[in-house]
Amino acid sequence: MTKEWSPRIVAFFCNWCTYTAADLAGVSRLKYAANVRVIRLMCSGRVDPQFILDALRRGADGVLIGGCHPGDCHYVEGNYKMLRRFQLLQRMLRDLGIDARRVRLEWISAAEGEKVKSVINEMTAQIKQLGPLGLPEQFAEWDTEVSGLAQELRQTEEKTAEPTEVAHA
Amino acid sequence: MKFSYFPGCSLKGTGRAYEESLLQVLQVLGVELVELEDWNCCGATAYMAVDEVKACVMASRNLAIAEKTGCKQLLAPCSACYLVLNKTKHYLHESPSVEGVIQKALKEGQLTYGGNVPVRHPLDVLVNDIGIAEIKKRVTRPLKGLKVAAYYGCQIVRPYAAFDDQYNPTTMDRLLEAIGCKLVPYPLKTRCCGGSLTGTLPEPGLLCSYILLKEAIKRGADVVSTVCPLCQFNLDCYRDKMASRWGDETIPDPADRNHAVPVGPRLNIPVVYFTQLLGLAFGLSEKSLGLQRGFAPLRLPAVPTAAA
Amino acid sequence: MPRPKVAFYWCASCGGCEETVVDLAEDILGVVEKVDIVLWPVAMDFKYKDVEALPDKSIVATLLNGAIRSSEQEEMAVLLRRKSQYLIAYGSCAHLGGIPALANQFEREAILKFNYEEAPTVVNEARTRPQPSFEDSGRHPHLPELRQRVRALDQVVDVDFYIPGCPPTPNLTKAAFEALLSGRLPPKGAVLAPDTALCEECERKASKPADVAFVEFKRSHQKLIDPAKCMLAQGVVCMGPATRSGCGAQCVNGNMPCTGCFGPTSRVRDQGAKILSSLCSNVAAKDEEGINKTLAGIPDPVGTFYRYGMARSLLRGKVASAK
Amino acid sequence: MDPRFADVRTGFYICHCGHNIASMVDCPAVATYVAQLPGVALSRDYKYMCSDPGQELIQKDIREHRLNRVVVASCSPLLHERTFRNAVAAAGLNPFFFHMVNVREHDSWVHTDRAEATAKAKALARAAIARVARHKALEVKQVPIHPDVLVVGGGIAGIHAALTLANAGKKVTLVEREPSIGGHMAKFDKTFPTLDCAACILTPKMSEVGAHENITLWSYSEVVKMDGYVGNYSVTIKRHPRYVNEDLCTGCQDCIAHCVYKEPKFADEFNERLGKRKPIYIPFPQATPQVTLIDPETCLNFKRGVVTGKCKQTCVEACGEKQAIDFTQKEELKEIKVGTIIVATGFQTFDVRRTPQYGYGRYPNVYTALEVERLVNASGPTTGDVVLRDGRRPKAIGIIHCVGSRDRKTNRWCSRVCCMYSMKLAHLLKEHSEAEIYNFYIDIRAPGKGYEEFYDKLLDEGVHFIRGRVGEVTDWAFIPEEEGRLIIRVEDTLAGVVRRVPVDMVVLATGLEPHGDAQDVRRLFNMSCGSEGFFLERHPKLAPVNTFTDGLFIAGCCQGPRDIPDTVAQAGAAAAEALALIDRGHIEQEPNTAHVLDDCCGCKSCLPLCPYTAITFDEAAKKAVINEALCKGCGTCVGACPSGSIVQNLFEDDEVFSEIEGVLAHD
Repeated sequence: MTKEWSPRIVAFFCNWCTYTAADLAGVSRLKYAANVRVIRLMCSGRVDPQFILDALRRGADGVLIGGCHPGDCHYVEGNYKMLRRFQLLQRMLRDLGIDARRVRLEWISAAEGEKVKSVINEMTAQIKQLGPLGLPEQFAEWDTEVSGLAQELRQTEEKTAEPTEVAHA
Repeated sequence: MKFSYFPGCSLKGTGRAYEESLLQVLQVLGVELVELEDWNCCGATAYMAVDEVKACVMASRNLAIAEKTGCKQLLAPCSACYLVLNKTKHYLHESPSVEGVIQKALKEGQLTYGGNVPVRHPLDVLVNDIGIAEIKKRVTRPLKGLKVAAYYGCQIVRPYAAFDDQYNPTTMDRLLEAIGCKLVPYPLKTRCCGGSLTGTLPEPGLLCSYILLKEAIKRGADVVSTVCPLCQFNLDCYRDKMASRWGDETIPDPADRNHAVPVGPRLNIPVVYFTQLLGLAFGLSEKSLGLQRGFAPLRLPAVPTAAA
Repeated sequence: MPRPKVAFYWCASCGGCEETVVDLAEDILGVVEKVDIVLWPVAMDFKYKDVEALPDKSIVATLLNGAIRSSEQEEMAVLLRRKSQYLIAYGSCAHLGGIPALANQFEREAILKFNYEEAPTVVNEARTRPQPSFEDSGRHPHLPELRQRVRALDQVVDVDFYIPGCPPTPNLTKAAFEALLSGRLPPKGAVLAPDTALCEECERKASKPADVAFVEFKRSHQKLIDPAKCMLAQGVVCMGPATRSGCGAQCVNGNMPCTGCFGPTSRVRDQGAKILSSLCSNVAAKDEEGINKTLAGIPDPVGTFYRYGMARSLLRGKVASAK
Repeated sequence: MDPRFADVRTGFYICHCGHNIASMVDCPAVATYVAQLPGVALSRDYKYMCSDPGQELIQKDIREHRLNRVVVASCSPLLHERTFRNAVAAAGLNPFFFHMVNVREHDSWVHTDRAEATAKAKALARAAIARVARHKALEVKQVPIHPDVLVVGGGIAGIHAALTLANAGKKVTLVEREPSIGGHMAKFDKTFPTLDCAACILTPKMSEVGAHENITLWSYSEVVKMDGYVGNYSVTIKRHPRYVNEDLCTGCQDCIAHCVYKEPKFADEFNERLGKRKPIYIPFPQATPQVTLIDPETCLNFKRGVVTGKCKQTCVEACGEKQAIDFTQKEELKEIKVGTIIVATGFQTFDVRRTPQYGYGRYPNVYTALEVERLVNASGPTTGDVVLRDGRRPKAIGIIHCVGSRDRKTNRWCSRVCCMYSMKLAHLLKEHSEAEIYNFYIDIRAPGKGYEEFYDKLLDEGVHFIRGRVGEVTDWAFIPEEEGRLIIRVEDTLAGVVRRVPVDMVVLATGLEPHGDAQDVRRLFNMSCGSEGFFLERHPKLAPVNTFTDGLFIAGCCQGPRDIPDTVAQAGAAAAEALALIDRGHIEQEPNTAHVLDDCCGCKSCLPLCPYTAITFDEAAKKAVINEALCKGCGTCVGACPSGSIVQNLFEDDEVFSEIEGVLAHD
């Protein structure tokens, strides 16, 4: 781990607008930061808040959700469902200590390759500024207090261990 | 309504009539102006041509003083001041290097500028803040029958067209219509008046001014209405020179387009500030509006009698 | 044939779970008849060394309730794990962290500081805090240490089964004993309760309309709750749809909304995220302002959605946003 | 070993795509990295995976190495997912045991650091390897296709598409907003570069549409609603009242002759308001359908759209026993079922009021090109005489190119047709008026069959070409000779001088832009628009008439400016695409639908979320049920189910969680 830290951002892009826009950014050879890993879903309405929490606890420094503009959802209103979840999720994440800027919801239409680029670049820069979230490391640090005891006990156990047969009741 | 007021050099000199009429008109409309204390040159023309950044430094000192007064907005009636102050704001916003120089210079004078002073033009304030309807209410002497060529000049629409159309501004037209004037079609609204060329390279400079006057005359205007002290000066003060150069040229007679008439005798068309016309319509005296300062006297059409 | 050995133990808990065992009423006699209780601190006197002296795996089943908050609780959990064939997390606290895990919203230091120094009822000018070890007349007693985090049992030791609830119902407890004694056990890791959500057994289910669109949320004290109508249909936040059934919808029958003590179904990793998703998706407004106006009726999403599940939620509590 | 990967044998392939991927991503390194991941039986890099040998390689490996999962890292799945699924299926593996990783559009093409791009490719590959292990065998469902087609827009594109389909025996409903079909082309005089008479080539096609037994023509009608999905669309069409019964009117036009207005008095829309019409009228002589209509705004029998009965109704008298005139007609809503839809709604010309410097509206002798089309037309308001609005005949005419095209201040795109139609108008104006013609252009764009030759011809005819974007059209005179004329001020960029060119008539060659309501139409049909507002094709090269909605095709200028030959070609292509779908008889539905598990508690949270009402409540079982035929697979209900009891195929929770774990696992 000598490499300099660089943010890891998990993105959930809807198939019809934002994923396509990211394809367009590619076809247009726009250049942007390599920190975002896109997971394709059919609609931003599929984005389960569990996905966002899971990404964060597995080490994402930020999560980006991309959907069609309001009124433009391929599935009529899936993006509104996400917008509503996002409003409360942002508040809840703040209460749980996560900076709101780490989780972002963006409407990017299939034509907005440029916006994919600017959003990703902006978000990467923003998270660089915020620094690593590092939840796996944080959890591991918390758990040193329990693993320590378990290890200690295991050692005493090994010393005194003798096979015991116990009949099943 | 209250504004900081940046008069600039012209309104205290050649453009005195503009200040005289503007202050009175705004007073009638209940707008309070507080003249900026210890203002300095806006940085226009000569400075701008030599060193843009230094010109901006000059302008920004005025902005900084205005910001300090706490008055929300700054009124800059002179087109050149209006442009330079706004240009400085743009540069401050767009170029960190210019901003660096400016802030450093301001610091020397124990000043700072946070970028929070909107610089407004009287036309903008009259039409968008006060409103045509309100102005109509103050008219006591409608200028019925007065045919006007509304001439805006270049600086309030180029390069920034903040409150009007860049190619075809209409704010002054609407104001003058509201006080009863008839606007002649005048597509030269934003054409160059010759600027400071009249002083340095008279031939092309004067030609610019001449075309403006000639076209206004040709279209039957009784008066040219301006917003800019330099335009007013150029159009008003070089009539003799224009007449000696092009006075023999003929133009179609506005009264009968099939006849051609020499332009010379008609070159005495008055050139006034739009605020002077507003003041007249508000019933203010010609003298208090500085109308006597023009070289060509403005003759208003006869006041329509009650019977008419 | 010796009767199978059974142990009950409590960690960070309120004692309610112990009550449930007693709540088995006459059935408890049937249980007591069939088992040999080797440890039950709340009811009988046992010493640590007695447990330590037991051969490993000699206890058939230990029902441990309460979250793991201190080093002592952790040590007991490890010990009982070693001595038991089956370790059963009993009740919400052992299962998910429970109410004590709400403390995971705060740093340990902040909790100690408040409780020993700042709380309005505390007089402690010397700012004395409990010390893990100290000297007293030449002896060196040790006190349990408060851990940084509150943990569910399975975040400390391996757990075989879970009996959910705050507290678990007598029915579930009885069924668990029957399964244990008969040897007909589900696969390891199972939660010994149905895997459908609470609405399944809620009597008000039929009164929920098919097109609920939330315009406002109310907390139970802010509203006179119609005793015949679905809580959500009345705008009262009810965790039922995101919570395992098995309790018989007792709270709803008592005209209070479900607060989620049975935890999520096996198909859900984060109970709070799921109820949030479901409630928010059904908000009527489409503009941010309108949405937030409606959602303002849920002033404390963390406390509402993770009342029992904080320790086992995906984020486990409040985290530090950046180092 | 992780039990999730027991019995999983994944084959991984990373494509070089020539240099497209390999130049920025170290493909062999990715392959080597993936080889050691759990469940991976085999890992390769290969030059072109989508080529036949590439696909055969996968198939051979499936057989020889008993692969039961395949991951290909190459381009966007939107491009080649189907290709590889088919390849996998051909080797006997269920095609949904396949997953695709996008390392081209999302990686090699957008990054500049090879190490970073390679690391990203590894992360994305790892996610796919983790995900594909969770994949399940799925069945593709076949849905029958309704054979009828809806064509929206009756310009040349819609007409051609409708006729192509109708001639192939398909039932077509053609919906046109205006009272007659024909679109812009009907207004043109001649067409470039052949100078065919536009009416002569269009009119027969219009009549054919009117008479075709397979075409139902609904003019003066608009689509207001579209529901359903490919193969089974249900469309609601609003029919405006003409106040003339289409079935009873014979097109004799006696009613027009007998209108109480003896002379035409009202601005005639078809003639760009240069001519006049009566309140009862037919838009133009060849209008299809040949049915008159009444404009309630100007008809004396109406006031504010309400029948007053105050007119003598001489028209009704003239119509006699045909009784075609019906003042009681009301707006009607019709619903039709179709399987495929072709949208050919065309364009609007640039609104010249956005370039006030060119004086349109200020100087009467400034015209738009479309006005000039009518002016030079023998059936136009002046019967082809070039007479100006002030009654004069022009001696010099200036044609300003690129008005509302190639301009940062208005529209940035090239409208493709203006150079050619400007030269056509130059030729026609010269022919009709013998005036001197000046073209002011930025570049002459004449890329088409016979186009450059047409330009040469114009040069030979003595038409003037001045290169420069016109600054202003004005009427102020510099010299007495300019008095009374329009002056075009322009920088001649070839001569390097600023010119003032006095003319008597100015023609503004307006560009093409999306209809003002294109955004509404787009929403109506669930399409996308490019940034300029034209409808977006599925792929600019490989699927130019397809949209992102299956069964919905676009043709003509609604997709972007183009000339008539290209429009007709595109309309034919759209018709062919529709035919291909219809003749297959069914479509295969992506199996990414959702279903409810038995564990559903019946909380009804999901019911209001489905925009397609695919979720219903089973009152007997007290659980939600999803009708998979109606489900379109968005997964919104899945994301919102509070007990995790709805599952979306291909996007199951565990599949997505695996993907999240994969993209974040450390190298």
